[in-house]
Amino acid sequence: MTEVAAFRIKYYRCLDPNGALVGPLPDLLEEPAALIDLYRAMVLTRSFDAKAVALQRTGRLGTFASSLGQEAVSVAAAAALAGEDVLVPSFRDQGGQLLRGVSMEELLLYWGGDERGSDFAGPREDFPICVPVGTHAPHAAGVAFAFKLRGEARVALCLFGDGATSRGDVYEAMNFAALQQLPLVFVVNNNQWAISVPRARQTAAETLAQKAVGAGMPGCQVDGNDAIALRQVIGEAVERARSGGGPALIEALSYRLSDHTTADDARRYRDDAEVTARWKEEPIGRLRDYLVGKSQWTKEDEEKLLADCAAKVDAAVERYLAMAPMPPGAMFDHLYQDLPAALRPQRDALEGETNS
Amino acid sequence: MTEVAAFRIKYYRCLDPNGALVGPLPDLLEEPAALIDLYRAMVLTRSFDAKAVALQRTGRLGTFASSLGQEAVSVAAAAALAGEDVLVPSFRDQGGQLLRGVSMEELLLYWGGDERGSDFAGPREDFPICVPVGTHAPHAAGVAFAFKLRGEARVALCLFGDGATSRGDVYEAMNFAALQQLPLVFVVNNNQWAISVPRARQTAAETLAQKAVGAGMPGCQVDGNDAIALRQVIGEAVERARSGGGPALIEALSYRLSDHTTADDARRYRDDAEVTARWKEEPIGRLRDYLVGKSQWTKEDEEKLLADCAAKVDAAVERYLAMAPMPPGAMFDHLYQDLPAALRPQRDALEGETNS
Amino acid sequence: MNALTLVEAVRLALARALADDEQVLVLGEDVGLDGGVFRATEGLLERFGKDRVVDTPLSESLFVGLAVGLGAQGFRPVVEYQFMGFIYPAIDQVLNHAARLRNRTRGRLTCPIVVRAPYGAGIHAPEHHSESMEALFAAIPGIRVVIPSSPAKAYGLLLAAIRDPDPVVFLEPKRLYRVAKETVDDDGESLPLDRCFRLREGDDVTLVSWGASTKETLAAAERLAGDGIEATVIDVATLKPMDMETILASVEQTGRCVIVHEAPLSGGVGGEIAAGLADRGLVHLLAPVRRVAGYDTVVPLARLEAHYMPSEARIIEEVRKVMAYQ
Amino acid sequence: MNALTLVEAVRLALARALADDEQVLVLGEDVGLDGGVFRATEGLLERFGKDRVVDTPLSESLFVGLAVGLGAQGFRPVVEYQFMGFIYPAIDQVLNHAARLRNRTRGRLTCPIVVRAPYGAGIHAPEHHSESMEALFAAIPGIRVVIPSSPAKAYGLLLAAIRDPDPVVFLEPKRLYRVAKETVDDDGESLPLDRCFRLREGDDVTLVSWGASTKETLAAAERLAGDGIEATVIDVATLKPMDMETILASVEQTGRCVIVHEAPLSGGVGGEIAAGLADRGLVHLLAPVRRVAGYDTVVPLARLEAHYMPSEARIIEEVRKVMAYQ
Ligand SMILES: Cc1ncc(C[n+]2csc(CCOP(=O)(O)OP(=O)(O)O)c2C)c(N)n1
Ligand SMILES: Cc1ncc(C[n+]2csc(CCOP(=O)(O)OP(=O)(O)O)c2C)c(N)n1
Ligand SMILES: [Mg+2]
Ligand SMILES: [Mg+2]
Repeated sequence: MTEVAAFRIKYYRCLDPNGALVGPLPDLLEEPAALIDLYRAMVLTRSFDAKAVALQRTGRLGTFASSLGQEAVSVAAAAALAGEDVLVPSFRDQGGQLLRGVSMEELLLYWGGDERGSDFAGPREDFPICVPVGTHAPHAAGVAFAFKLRGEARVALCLFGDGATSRGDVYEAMNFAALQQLPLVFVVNNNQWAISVPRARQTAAETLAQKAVGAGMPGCQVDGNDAIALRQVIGEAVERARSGGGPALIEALSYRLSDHTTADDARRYRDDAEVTARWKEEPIGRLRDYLVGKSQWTKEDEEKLLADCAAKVDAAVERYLAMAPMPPGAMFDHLYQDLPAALRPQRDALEGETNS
Repeated sequence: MTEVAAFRIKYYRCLDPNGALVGPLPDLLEEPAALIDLYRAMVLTRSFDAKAVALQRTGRLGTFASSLGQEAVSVAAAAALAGEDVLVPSFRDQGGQLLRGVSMEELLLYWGGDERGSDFAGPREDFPICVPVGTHAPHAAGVAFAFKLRGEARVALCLFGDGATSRGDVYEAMNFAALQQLPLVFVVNNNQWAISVPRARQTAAETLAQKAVGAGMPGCQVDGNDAIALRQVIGEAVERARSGGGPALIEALSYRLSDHTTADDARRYRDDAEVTARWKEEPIGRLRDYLVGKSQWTKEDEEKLLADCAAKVDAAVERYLAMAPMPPGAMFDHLYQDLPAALRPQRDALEGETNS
Repeated sequence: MNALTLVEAVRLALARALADDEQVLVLGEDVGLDGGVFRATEGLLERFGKDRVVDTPLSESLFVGLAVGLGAQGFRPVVEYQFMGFIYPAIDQVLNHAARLRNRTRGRLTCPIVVRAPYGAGIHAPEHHSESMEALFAAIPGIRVVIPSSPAKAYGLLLAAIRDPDPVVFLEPKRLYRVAKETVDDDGESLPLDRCFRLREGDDVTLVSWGASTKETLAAAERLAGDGIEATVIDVATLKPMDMETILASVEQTGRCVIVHEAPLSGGVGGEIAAGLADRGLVHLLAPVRRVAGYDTVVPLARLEAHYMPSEARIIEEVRKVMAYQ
Repeated sequence: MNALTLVEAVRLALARALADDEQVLVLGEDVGLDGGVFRATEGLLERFGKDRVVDTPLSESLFVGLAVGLGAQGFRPVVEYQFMGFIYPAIDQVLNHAARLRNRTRGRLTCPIVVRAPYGAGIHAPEHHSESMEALFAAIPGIRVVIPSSPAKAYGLLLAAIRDPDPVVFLEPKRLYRVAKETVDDDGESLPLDRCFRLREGDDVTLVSWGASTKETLAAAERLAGDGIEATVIDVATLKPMDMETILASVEQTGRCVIVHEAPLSGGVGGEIAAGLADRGLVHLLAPVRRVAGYDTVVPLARLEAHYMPSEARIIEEVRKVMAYQ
């Protein structure tokens, strides 16, 4: 009996739940502006989420998935990317999408039931929101494969949840990415729940990071409420991938403070007490405590930021609500590059009907 | 940065390629009869394979997948099972199937294109051969789940190849098995090739055993040319599973000495020299060397065994060749329990046509 | 006797089947404590325990294969896919295994499983939550495909599906889950899996539909009756194998047929019905067989979905066209 | 000019596309050194290198999704599934992503991919190697489904599929891979993806088929001609979107139609064609539209498969029935 392979899963954290620094200090701390950018992006995300939920409650938006409490994961992931990189998000990554330049109006259009919401004016190559869980992991592998084949120093980053790690296609994408040493970073936002299924009943694996072991790539855990650690660890993985070092899987340990979506009532399956306890770990207060402690952030800064965010969100909502739906015939517009002759009578019938 | 989990992959071997014992001696050695049974089963398998290939070459059998060089894996796996356990085989597990009581005639019927070949008279609950790679892993999980739900001390054993470990459904089945702590043992016959794709281009994972880490179950490697080690390690996993210890993944390191199937010509993609070298490790000669060395096997035993095997195989071939095809209408016989009225005209038309 | 919604009737049938037969299991994402995202399994975990009502990981390629193994061992698993949009990874196991196991083992192993999923548009759901792809299953030999159109039918057909010895894909019109109540007697009586239902009788034209579209079809029929056009409305209900005889018998009387389904026109199950008419019904046809269906497009997101689904107005228009033939 | 088999024509088209456009990639199991199990990619690795001709792991759920990512980045991946029996895990990505990407991003991201697979029975292959399930794809809006019936059509249609800006499922009749040679000029000319081919002209009856079944259909037509029955034979070739006009035009002349396909009858693409005739062709029909198809069974293993496939004799019998109507 000999040992032929051994694997270790490490866990990273920089800020404890009180915003105090722990462990070795990451390079990132030398860039206070970067930290403040992270902070601003998280706060904007939370404002946006709150407004979106309110819009849904009042019948002005469809089902919406808030990222409450998980803002750090998506924001830090996006912050680790260069503009020419490609983000392949899940359905709970408005934080990262906003940072990448997707507009709030676009996000609202999408969740409001309008395809134009995925025609991002900003990051033209980013993938749209992916609803069928995990099915975007193969896309991310394809994008990263394109970068590799063209010899471009670009990286794809794919975000998904703890539930997605049980999907076979996610495994297949990770396995292929490792095999081809693709410039691709997988970040799993382990918010502890997949609708009503808790992390412990998703897999017997001690960590989700070790899914990487089966796929043949490095994997690690990060405190998902610690924007600094996330930004640091994801950033290192992104730059390693960019320079040919291959893919990695990063498990961010966060918590879903909200219902799964506006269509969900989490009290059916989880204790409020659990949620209350987790509020103490949430990422925004934590980073603020750190910044305030370092005198990099003041009460006035905070007030101004909140006012700014509210104004931005409100303006976006106004534009969204003012936007008329597309004409019904638009459902034929981008079905194919050129609508095949066989389909024209259908479009004509629809247009005839809706014009009359 | 802390370490939160660590995993080790071990490798087991009892017999070296010359049939000499290495390492700690397994309990199994105390049962010479069991070793001789393993030996006989492997030799029978090889005789059967050789005949099946010959039948195919002369147009009397369809495409066939020989298990040449991998007899130990399938045979040892089946030998580790009790009669009431369930084998869920791949398409290269005639060795194990024969040991379980599937008849050679049934196997020939199957590969000769006759559904009756999967109506095993012997192991009635065993699954039939599975051609779509890896798609039987979920079935094995279902069977094992049934055992668990009924509180039965039975085990399911699922065999597949190195290529199958890249399938998402295999991963999903392993993940579920670990989550539910099912009485299920997965044995991967890593014969180093998936048609033309070598092991190294199937996954970047250092071992296939570590696929277990991602799924949350124990995994280890065994010398797949060492029937003793295989029987021992698989047997331990089976008994652990039987007593509620949950599933395991065992990677058997073997080598495909034949073409992929009779439809394949391996010289298109691999060197004969590699194959020649691997012949030195094959499992039958190795176990024979051991048994002969221990005076548990003689030249006369060998001659008698070969003659026996040839006689059995020939008799089965004769019965197979004498068996008339089913009438065409048989394609409707077991489509549903009772043929729905809507389909009766089709069956009648077929029967009318073929009777006329 | 009880006035129930369709989703409540589904739940009642599941409870009944679980109570009657200990081989019945319910599996799927969030079917336990949460009771399913539509509450179709609400209370079942509490009543039958976690060995009978099993929350699964998020592994859609697995479930049907798992059910195949359970089914071969004598269980009768009822697997829920949360939405039809997530069922496609199951097609491999449905087609390659569930549909074939009995046949390929000559009856040695069987596959008494049910695969449930809500389908269809009209509830302002997110992307990928609104498709009607029953045609994918109706093309697979060896299975049954069933779609109920009312609470009582949901109850009786689901019981039948669970008791059936072969695999059944059971698709539920989620748009109808809560729109109306109907008296459903929990008498354990199943409905036949090989017969259409005649929802309305009329001599002038035969309207054929199933699932959610029966609603607009019936409404159209009522409206047309106001103009003196009396329609027979047939709910196909069991799309595979299909009871073409009932449809043919009706068209033999009326000579006219309009088929209504929410799935895209091309490749939809309506084509199979029209083909049956073009063959065995041809001599009776007085007018072209028309189909009112979803367009051959991606189902648009919520803002436009109402324009996608066959409307009462479109049905009426087609019926009028068909009536114009002499 | 060159006399090639169908599989050689596929290879020629792939080589041409790889040479003409550096965005074209070939991916799949064993497509490299082995040249594919049917040798459709033989020599391509040597000629174009391992960045253009990529052996994949055994991950059928992955390939189309991978192609979606590559396609969004401007590549034109051509993915091979080794047999149609192993393509079903791809339906999720075809339907949920490939078919929708352009639409859902309003043209921002596109999906110029081709998914190839050999299909059909008749080569005495193992279990799961003989199905004809084109109907599964023909039901999906937003894609094209193409099936060639000869070497020259394989060449021209595959080139067209690769150049097409949208996803194409390209199914190859493996029974015809090597049965006959045809002159194929490597001129880089593609064939239209929206038109049927008329393989034979005749005034008495229209026979509609595609893929492998065109062989028996043409043979039946020749035999019938001996008895004075002249058939037009139409090769549908592009099953989605389908050129119904050519079929209608022919049936307008002949008044009679028999559809021939190897796929199971119920839910097969023949239903869609017959439905088109029951609607827009009704006034011209002189006889019922008959379908000669595979049975609604699992394709039997090799010993009985010949009884499953539509035979020349069955086609002739149906044509005679159809001709008997006045
Ligand atoms: C393939 C698929 N199955 C089921 C669903 C329904 N569903 C939406 S989100 C979700 C849970 C996802 O959990 P996780 O991956 O942890 O992401 P989270 O919602 O926690 O962000 C489920 C089951 C879906 N969208 N896609
Ligand atoms: C899902 C699926 N894809 C492709 C094939 C074609 N095929 C048959 S065997 C094989 C390779 C299997 O390799 P491995 O799992 O290592 O088993 P081995 O043949 O080496 O025993 C392939 C690709 C198949 N049968 N099933
Ligand atoms: Mg989660
Ligand atoms: Mg192998």
